Amino acid sequence: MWGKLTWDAIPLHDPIPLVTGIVVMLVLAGVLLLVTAKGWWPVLWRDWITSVDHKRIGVMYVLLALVMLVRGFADAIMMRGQLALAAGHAQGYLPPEHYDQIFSAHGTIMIFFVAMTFMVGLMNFAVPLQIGARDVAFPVLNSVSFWLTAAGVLLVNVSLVLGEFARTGWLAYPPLSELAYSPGVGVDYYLWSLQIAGVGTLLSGINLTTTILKMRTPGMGYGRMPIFTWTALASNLLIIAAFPILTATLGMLLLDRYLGFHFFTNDGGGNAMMYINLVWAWGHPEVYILILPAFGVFSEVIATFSGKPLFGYRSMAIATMAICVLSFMVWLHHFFTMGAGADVNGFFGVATMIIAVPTGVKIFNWIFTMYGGTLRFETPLLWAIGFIVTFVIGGATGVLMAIPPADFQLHNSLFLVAHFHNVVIGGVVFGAFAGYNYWFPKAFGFRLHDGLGKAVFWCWFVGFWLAFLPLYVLGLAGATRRMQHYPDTSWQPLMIVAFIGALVILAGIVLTIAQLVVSVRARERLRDASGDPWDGRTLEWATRSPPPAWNFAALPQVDGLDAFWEAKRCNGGTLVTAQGEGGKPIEMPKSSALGVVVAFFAFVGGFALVWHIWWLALVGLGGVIAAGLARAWQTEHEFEVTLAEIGGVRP
Amino acid sequence: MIASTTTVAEVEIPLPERGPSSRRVIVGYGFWLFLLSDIIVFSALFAAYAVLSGRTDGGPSGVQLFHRDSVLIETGCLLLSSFACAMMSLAVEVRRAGLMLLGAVLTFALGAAFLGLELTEFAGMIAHGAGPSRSAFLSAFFALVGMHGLHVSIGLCWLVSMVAQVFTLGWRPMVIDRLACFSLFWHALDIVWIGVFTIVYLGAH
Amino acid sequence: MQTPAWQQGVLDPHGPIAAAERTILLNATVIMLAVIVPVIVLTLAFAWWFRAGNKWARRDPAWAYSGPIEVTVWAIPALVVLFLGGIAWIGSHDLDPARPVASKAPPLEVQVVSLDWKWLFIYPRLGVASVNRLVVPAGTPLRLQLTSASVMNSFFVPQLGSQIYTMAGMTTTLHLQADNPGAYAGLSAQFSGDGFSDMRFDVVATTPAQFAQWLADARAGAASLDATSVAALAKPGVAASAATFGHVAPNLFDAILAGTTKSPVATLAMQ
Amino acid sequence: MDERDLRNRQSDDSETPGESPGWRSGLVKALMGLAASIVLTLASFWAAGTPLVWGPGVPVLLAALAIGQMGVHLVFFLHVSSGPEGTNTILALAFGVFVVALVVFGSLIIMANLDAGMTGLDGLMKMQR
Ligand code: HEO
Ligand code: HEM
Ligand SMILES: [Cu+2]
Repeated sequence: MWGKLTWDAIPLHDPIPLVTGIVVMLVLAGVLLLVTAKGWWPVLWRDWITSVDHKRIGVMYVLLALVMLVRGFADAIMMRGQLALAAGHAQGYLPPEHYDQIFSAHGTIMIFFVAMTFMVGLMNFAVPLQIGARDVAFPVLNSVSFWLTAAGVLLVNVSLVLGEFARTGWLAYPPLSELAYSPGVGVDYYLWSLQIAGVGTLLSGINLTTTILKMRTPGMGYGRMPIFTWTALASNLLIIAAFPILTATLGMLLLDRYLGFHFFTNDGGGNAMMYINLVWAWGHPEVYILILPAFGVFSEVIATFSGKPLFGYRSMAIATMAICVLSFMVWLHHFFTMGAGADVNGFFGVATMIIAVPTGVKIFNWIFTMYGGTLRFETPLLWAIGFIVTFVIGGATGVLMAIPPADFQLHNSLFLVAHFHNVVIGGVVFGAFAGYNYWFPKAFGFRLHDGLGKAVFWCWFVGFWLAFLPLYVLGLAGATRRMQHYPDTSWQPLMIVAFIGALVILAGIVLTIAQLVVSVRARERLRDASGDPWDGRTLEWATRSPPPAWNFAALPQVDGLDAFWEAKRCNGGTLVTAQGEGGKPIEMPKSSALGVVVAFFAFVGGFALVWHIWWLALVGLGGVIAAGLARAWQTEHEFEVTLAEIGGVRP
Repeated sequence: MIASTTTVAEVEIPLPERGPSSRRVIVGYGFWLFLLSDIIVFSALFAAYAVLSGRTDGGPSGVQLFHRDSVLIETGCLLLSSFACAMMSLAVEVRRAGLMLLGAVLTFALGAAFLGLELTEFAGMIAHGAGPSRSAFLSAFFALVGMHGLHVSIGLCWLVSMVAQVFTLGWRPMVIDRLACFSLFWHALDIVWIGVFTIVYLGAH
Repeated sequence: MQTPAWQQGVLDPHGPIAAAERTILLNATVIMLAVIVPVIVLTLAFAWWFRAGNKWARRDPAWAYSGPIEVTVWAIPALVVLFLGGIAWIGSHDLDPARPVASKAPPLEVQVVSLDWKWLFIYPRLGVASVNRLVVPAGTPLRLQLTSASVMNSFFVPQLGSQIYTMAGMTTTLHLQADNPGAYAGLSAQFSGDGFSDMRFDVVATTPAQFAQWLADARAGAASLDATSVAALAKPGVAASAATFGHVAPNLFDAILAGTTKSPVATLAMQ
Repeated sequence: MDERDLRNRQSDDSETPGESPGWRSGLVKALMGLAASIVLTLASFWAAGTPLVWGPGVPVLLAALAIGQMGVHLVFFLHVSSGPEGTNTILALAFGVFVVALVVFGSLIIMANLDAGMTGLDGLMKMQR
């Protein structure tokens, strides 16, 4: 009846997951109680859960990412604590079977549910506004995407209290991840949660790409698209091209595990190298899916806070698309040490480095954007400058490892760990925070507290260097990744420094929450009535804050780059209305419960499959199909916003 | 506050600057992107098949297992089904429900025939101990060909639902858009099948 | 007693491969720093100078394009990459793990098997084997053939140079050499399960005389290695201490290679 | 959703129901597509078994026929055209083909290269024979 699920699945004997699980459940229960007590359910259901408004969905993505950042960071600091202790004969406080789950969960959560989710959230929020669209191309699908991501998140977190998570690292290399070596449910949690969330990501990539290519406001040719939109286009194209590879690869591993196939097993002629090859054919583009939108955020932020147009716009767009294409031609650099011949290693090494050229161009163009500008050191700009300083070093260590003979020494070392945190924190997380502080006033009509915002930045900046500079040294000393303990006590001082760095980052995370709470309380003081708090350049700043559901009462006619900026200089900030626009009611998509219902059944199905509860899996599948059919026969998808509601042409 | 509009004659505006596309174009394009992503799923399976096709682990190889004649018939079914589907689309264009139904029935029957043949082939192989867990080659074979078959089955269910929609909801733009997507989907499956019969069946050695 | 972390491992090579790799590492670092440091300085300098409060800064708020600068910013990274790319290409060939170390002495052949979670070293021509300790004569090139009897691992001795994966049913090849007598820490660099952190071994480089002595001692010992003892060794677990086998069944490596593709050793041992 | 206020600035491609200017040409197009693909399919099956084509050339011929037939399907059934509205469609298609080619051929090259560097079980068998 309940498959492999028994009472033993609850970790009664393991205090750490048990206590964590209980605390998480108490917090959840508290939140639910609060919502019930305050009578917020109707509002929550109507305005958020079933909302198909891209801005609200964007906000929910970002919120989800922030919550998961806390979870991922909890894992991180536990690892740092373990490694600060476990030197010489000491074993630390986390036995291998826990430690192995923690780094696997940390990597998986940070990449898929923090970095990815954050970036998708920012793109969802800002892209339609930037291109003067009323919503994304497929608003209901957008809600489905979001809720599927949330279902994946839920599944990962359920593994905390029921069963275990994968102990295989964030990419679950076989044969370790095969049934023969990982017979538990951990890998299955990993696989199903990524499959479910992956479908959501893919749909969202299709949605945003269509939006950008087909729904720009009149006059916005490609040469007039804001650069963030360009990077979003590149990133979403990469999603469309790369995520199917992941889906297929994980699918093959699932077939191996569930139906006895032999894709990657040791026996039966399977070939584990093929998994590694395929997973990186997705994995490398993935890191550019993450970094490109961050580059876009920095481009907007640096231009805005320098009071100048972006330097070298065309170069920037070209460099973005070049990275998009090149990122598909380098994936072998993740397995130089698997035994490929010199020609193949050499080719992929050189191809990898070529990416440094367009990236370098971007860095230089940001620097020249600042040149001659008037820099206002608001929080977002601080993140941007911190990013340049940090990221160039992470990029350079990446180039270093792109030299195959150097990588023969550095592969899988803590040097590698330092490299990717250097780009992923210094690039993606910094970009996420810059975008969060930059667009927050647009989303809510008031700014985030600036002083606390800056404090958050300094904690992350200092904390990052403390936590990861030592890892470069340790990596050169011969320390590998994924060690639960190490014999060499001379490494311990540096490990302790890294732990202190993590504590500083912890302060940053606490301050992030404080910033949010303080800002919400002081919202009247921080209120921005203009809709344009930073003296922005792009269209999102032309509408009011928070924007109405329809974004623009009348779509603007654009006739150049930075149309709003031009309008402010020549026209008092009034955009030219496109022909035939304004003075008409607007059709907007109705809210829909499809997303949350589909995701609920997907979660049920995923959970059932993890535990081999076949009937429940059928319920999940049936639920998804039924929800889809119900939607197919629904005919009233739109409602009309009357002129009175719109209230004039000015948004 | 309201600025007046100044627009040049429509014809002179380059396409990318003409503003949002019509609903139909948007839906079609979105679905086109979905198909591309689906084909990339197949490309990973093709890659796996190409790499693993020699790894028979002492079990049977492709030449021993495949029957070209039945593959030719399967291909014929699929091609004719594609043609029937094109006819159905034409019927939709002129809004003739009866013709559309005829096209749909033919499309369905031919698709089902294809599926039946394929399942017979699978059953035969499994009965002879050549199931997917026999070797990496067979794993890759069943995954690739089975994935295509799964798509065909989904297409068949979708087709039934589309016929039902036409007859209950009528020719709404929403239904017509979906029919257009269905036909794109059905034809795209043919393209995948061309890859399958060329690489898997004809390429077996 | 202990050397600080920044003087160990990769930065303290004891073989030609590791030495060459360190040189490449340092060269590339310096070249890149020559670009990166100015970039950082420029960023901070511009940010500081053009701050809103600076009365002396000359503003040019419309300046958004300059042909010569565009060319320069594409050219600088391109030139650096041209140079580094050359290093990468030549280095991949010269330091290809499959390429023998240039030497007059014939290489010592060792077959390496990663087990859960220990290392087995078989000396096929000498008929001895050892666990978690690889004894080699200093100055003699090594020709390692590697495989795994279970999951993937990566054979890595930082002070000697390149690492390479070990994978079941396949063999990879790696050529290394220790220049001086001494003990060098070796480990697995590819996560392989719960006992991974203890999957460490020592490479002991000896003088020729010491090596001959070690060989004689080993052969004098009673321990012998055959399919049964390998199966026992392959049971998941961490080795208590290094061990030596004076007698090795012929073609054992090939048997392990063939055996893992039939039924993974660890599957049997799992129950 | 359908009557949504998205102004049809682009060439409107929805016909008025009832009229059928495209019917005839549509039928002709589909028939042409069917004929071409039947011919190409038969050619493929023939090529795979014929002694007339030089053995090593057969895979190349098969590949050419398959690519040709995919083209036929794209043009005659999926109606991919080079018209202005088709630009994005073609670009997306090109990107897709690029990725598919990279995944398939990249994997093949990489895996062949890895196998070449290894004495796998197959190599071992060969050596022993
Ligand atoms: C957002 C994430 C992100 C980004 C942007 C990058 C960017 C780069 N990465 Fe990194 N990476 C990322 C995330 C990861 N990388 C990894 C692993 C990894 C490996 C494999 C190492 C190994 O496993 O042994 C290599 C070779 C690289 C190389 C590079 C290069 C060359 C870049 C380039 O794009 C950097 C370009 C930027 C530069 C160079 C700085 C600016 C340029 C200037 C100023 C111009 C002048 C400079 C030069 C010409 C040098 N990466 C892994 C490991 C996964 C795992 O194993 O678990 C992750 C997660
Ligand atoms: C917030 C501060 C962070 C800290 C202190 C931190 C710390 C760590 C530590 C200690 C490890 C294990 C290293 C090892 O194998 O020895 C690790 C692994 C990893 N981290 Fe982080 N991390 C942080 C943020 C992030 C972020 C933001 C991301 C991605 C967006 C990320 C992605 C990863 C990945 C992918 C791994 C590899 C997991 C694996 O080995 O399977 N980390 N991190
Ligand atoms: Cu990469």
